[in-house]
Amino acid sequence: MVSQEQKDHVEQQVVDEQEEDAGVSSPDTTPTPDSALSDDKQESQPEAATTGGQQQAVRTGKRRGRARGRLVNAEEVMPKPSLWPLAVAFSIAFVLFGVIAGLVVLVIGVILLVASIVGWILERR
Amino acid sequence: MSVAHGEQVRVLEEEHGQVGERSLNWWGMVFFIASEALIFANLIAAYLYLEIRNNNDIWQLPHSNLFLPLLNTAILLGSSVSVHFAGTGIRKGNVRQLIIGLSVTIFLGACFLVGLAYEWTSLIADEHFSISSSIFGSAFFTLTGFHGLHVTIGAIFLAVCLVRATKGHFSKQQHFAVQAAEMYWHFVDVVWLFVVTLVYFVPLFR
Amino acid sequence: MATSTIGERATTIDVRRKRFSETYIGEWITTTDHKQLGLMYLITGFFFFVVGGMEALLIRTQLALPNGKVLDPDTYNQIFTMHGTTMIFLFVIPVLSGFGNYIVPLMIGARDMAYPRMNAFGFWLLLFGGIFMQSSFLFGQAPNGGWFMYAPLSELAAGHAFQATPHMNADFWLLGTTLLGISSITGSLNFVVTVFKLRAPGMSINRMPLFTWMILVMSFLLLFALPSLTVASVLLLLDRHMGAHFYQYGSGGDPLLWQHLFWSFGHPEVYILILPAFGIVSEILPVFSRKPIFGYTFIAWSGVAIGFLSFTVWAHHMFAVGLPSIAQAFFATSTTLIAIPTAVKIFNWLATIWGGKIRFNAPMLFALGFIAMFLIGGLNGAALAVVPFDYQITDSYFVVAHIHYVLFGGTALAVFAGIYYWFPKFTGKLMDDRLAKWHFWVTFIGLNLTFFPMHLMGILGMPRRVYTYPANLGWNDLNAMASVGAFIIGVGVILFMINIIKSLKAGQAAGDDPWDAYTLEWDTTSPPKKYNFLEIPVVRSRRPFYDKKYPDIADWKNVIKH
Amino acid sequence: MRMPVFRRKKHWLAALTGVLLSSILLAACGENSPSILNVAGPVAESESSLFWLILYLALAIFILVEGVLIYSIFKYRERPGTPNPYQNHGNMLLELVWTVIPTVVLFVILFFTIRGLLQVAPEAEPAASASQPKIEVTAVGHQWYWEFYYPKYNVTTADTLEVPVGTTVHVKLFSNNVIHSFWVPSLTGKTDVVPGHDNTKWFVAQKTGLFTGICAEYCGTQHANMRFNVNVVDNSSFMTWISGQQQAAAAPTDALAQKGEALFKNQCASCHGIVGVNVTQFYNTAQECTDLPGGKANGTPQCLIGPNLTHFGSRSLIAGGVLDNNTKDNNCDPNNPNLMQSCNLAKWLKDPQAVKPGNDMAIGALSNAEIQQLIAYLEGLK
Repeated sequence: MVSQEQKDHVEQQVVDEQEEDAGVSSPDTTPTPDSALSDDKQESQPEAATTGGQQQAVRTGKRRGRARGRLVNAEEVMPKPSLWPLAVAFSIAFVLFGVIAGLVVLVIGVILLVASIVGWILERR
Repeated sequence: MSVAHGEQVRVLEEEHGQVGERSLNWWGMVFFIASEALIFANLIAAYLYLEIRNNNDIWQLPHSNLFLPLLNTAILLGSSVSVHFAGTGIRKGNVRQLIIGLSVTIFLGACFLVGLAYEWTSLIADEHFSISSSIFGSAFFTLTGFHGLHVTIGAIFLAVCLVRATKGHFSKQQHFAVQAAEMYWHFVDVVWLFVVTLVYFVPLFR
Repeated sequence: MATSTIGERATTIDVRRKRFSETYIGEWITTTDHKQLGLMYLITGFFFFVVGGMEALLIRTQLALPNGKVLDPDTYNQIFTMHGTTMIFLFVIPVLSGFGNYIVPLMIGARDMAYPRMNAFGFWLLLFGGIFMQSSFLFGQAPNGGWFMYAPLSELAAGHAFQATPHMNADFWLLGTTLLGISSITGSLNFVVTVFKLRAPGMSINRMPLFTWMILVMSFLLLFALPSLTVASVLLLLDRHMGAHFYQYGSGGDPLLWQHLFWSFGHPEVYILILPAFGIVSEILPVFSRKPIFGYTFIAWSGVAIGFLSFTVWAHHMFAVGLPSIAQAFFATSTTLIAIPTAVKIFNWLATIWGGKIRFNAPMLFALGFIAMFLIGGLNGAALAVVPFDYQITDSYFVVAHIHYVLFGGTALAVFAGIYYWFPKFTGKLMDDRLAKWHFWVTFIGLNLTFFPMHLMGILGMPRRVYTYPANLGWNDLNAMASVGAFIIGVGVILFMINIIKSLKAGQAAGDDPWDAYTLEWDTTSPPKKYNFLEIPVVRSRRPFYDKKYPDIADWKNVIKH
Repeated sequence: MRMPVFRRKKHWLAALTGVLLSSILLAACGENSPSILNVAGPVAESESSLFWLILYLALAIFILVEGVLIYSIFKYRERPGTPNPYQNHGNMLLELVWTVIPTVVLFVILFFTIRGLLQVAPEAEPAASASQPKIEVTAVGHQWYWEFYYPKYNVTTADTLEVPVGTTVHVKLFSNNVIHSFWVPSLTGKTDVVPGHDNTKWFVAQKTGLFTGICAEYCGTQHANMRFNVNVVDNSSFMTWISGQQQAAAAPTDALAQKGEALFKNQCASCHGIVGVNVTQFYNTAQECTDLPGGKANGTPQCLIGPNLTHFGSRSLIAGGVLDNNTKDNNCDPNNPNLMQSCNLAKWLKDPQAVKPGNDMAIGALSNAEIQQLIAYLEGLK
């Protein structure tokens, strides 16, 4: 299925690729399977520090030295839940319904919309 | 926004040198403005389509007084300078300059809107030229109205920034809202140049 | 690898009252997690699929026999309008966005979308927009101008004393699609920035999974096509309520302006509906053939080519409106051009399964069904580009056959394939494969029985959008056949629902990687934890998870850049 | 997990093929269909003949691609002990081949497309000559019926377009309401009737006979019931028909019909015109009656909503093509005791909204006697 030309191409690419990848990670190391830190272990470390964590051999690539692995806290890092997107979406729908249903609904909708946008903006700080 | 991607961006930036200097929000704003620009592109395309399909002589305002549109253009271009002044201020960390720049911009934006409103009322009340009087009326009021709506939105955006600036929310490092408002305002100004050329100046050269 | 690792806060004994966002309902309605939102998109989309499907069954019931009396004409017109609108805006786009939301961040090794709250906002807009649109039935004023809403039929009045749309029907459609449009804009902004900026280290644009590619193209199409619809709708609303004349010929307006604006949205829209389906199939075929995708570069860039070209073909929906011959020739040419990348994709898919080791699990069955059916949709689509022949068959049932082979035989089958493929990832449970195969064969037969006869109806001169037809024109048997087929598809959908419920309750445990797959979403737990990856993975080829599982024969060791 | 699905697949495939084949056979039986393949003129000929080109090309591609698909499904399915396949990422040569081949095929189709397009374009309309004369007709799309105006002869009729055989028919398409589409599958493909656009269509009928015409653009509630007939007749019959249509309406002679005429003037004349009764001449909607706000709504000639009924009795279709004007076998003889059941016109006059819901015909409730009178009058207008 593969022409000779293509095979040559392949070999050439392998060389290129190694050079190119050197900065990102060393080509002869396979990616580490999942982190050494399983969830269970993590739980035994209460209030895990936000830095530190596992120490790994740091390889120096062509472009840039690799920083150490960091341990960050999931709850702090992940986006927080918020009700405001729903509120704003609902208000917009309400305003457009007001366009059809009449001025009273429209005014209520606009008030809702302003309130929910203000809520969204304020929540962020 | 939340910090999940912030963490990821940090990883990408610090450890892999992958993410450029522009923030995620900057990219979002760019694509948002691109989409907005296409709204105007479509409006202008519709305007030109109708102009080509219609007889030239009805495709004109009832008067040919260019003073107001020229004044409005000058005001809007000036406001672009002042919003840039505000942005430069916060990029240097100068909140006072930011507040002054924003105030001037909002004032100029308001002047523009007043000018537009004055022109509309004089057209409708004095010259009986309204959205329903002819197809050019429909196109004229829609195009300028859409632009006016965007100026209003931009001015509100700037006003929110102004309030937050007085409360000290912005610093040299953290001022994305100002940057976004600035981008939006420049965009609105550029659109006006197209609008004013099409609506006021092109008919003069026919 | 030295990327950051996520840990979970140690659970301490929690004595404080639960916050609202921690209750079961609160968690769902306040979530900003792309996976939960993705599931909500999928569920909402499927709900509207059932709604739109019922509308389709009503249509087919009315048309099963000549001179049908099930629906009165105006109700029928509302139903067929809402069937098209629902399926396009409320089923296909949400479901594809749902897959995109759930899968794309996982595939590119990100922990969430770029703007999680905007993501939630987009979903809620979709939901309320859908409710807004369907609530028009409660007022008895559902949109009745067709999903294309041609002016001047959608104006308040067309000319003097002629019936157009004096009531709110058209307003519901215009405002509803505006809501859904804002939702799509936020969603696609989010996709574009996520894909551009949040890819895992090493995942260059040339190593992105094809599904991600297609979602990216879809997002660009949405960003740049939706403004046309917005403008068209705004001008029509101004006509209807502010006395403007954009589409009123007597005052210098032009009904064709609507068609130009609408189709310059509408044709990219068609590719918005099919490109992510291409992406899903391009993910499934290699995994179940145990080979990499054939001609990755060609599949990816043909998608981009389709995206660009889709902005140049809109007037092929308007061959019959009397455009100048030269314009028609231009649009025939661009339409011909757009068929080429589509053909390239099909050939690459065939080459992917050629020489493979094919496993016939449900996802693969649906993906193969997709190729078989989409081919028909492509071929009869090419027939529609033949302008003189198009004069005969446009606006006939032939076109109905074409769109349904593309959107049902194409997109819907790919959506089912995607659900069967990723369901283990969503829930940690396998779906019942036997029931899934029943679902496939019932659907496959049903869809051919429904939509194939429509070609013939079109050739026999049956126009679209008719609420009834007389008995003496030779259309009776074909219509009866199509109606039977529609109900068979209905049975298929019921089988699917049974399968979902059964698998949720008592599905086999799937494990993290039931299909021995290639892409990063399988490199997490099923279902994934909130933060997706403990460590952000590092990518060195197009099949990062394959490399990890088979380090000896990893792709990065013999990379071919095609 | 891996089930031998193929035992079953063959079975299904056979069944499926059977279903598809039988559907084609059934379709072939539709003798009365307005089929696009049943061509009766050069325009439809050059439009529909492309069908066969595309069908054969598409069939070839279909068989090839589905063949490869089904072959590889059988050939490469996983069997116990199958080794892992060769990890083939692509092949430049193959990609080139299958980009170029469809391109060539598609451009061949494109060539025929553009050639055919130019053959049927308005610019290709043959000039009038001795061997092939030309007539001009304005087709007016109403909600929901077709009106046909012959400007040269000053004749207006509805629901049936009479044309002579072997003559170029130049159709001007006009609408002052919504968009319609003019389609006679056997004679010509569609061209939309767009308000404000001067679209035209031309065709030549080479066979005499009755052909079904259809409105093909969604135009509102009764879009489904906007058919018309094209009656192709020889030249002398056409001229006879024209001269008959040019006459003013015959004055009714018997008492029943005279009552009917009085009733017509009272009940129907605000929407329908009859030359010699309430209007002085046929009118041309397209040119003289644009019927817009501020238009010539009250000018002369009168602008009427309903079709002109001057020669109603001679028409074969009524009510916008929904009903036959079934005057044969005394169906519509006013003295027929079963008149209300047998006569389509009676049904229409009794309750037009039941026959065609949503149409514009507003008529007060008529007693059976009044319907008898109206039928006697209208069917007498030959």
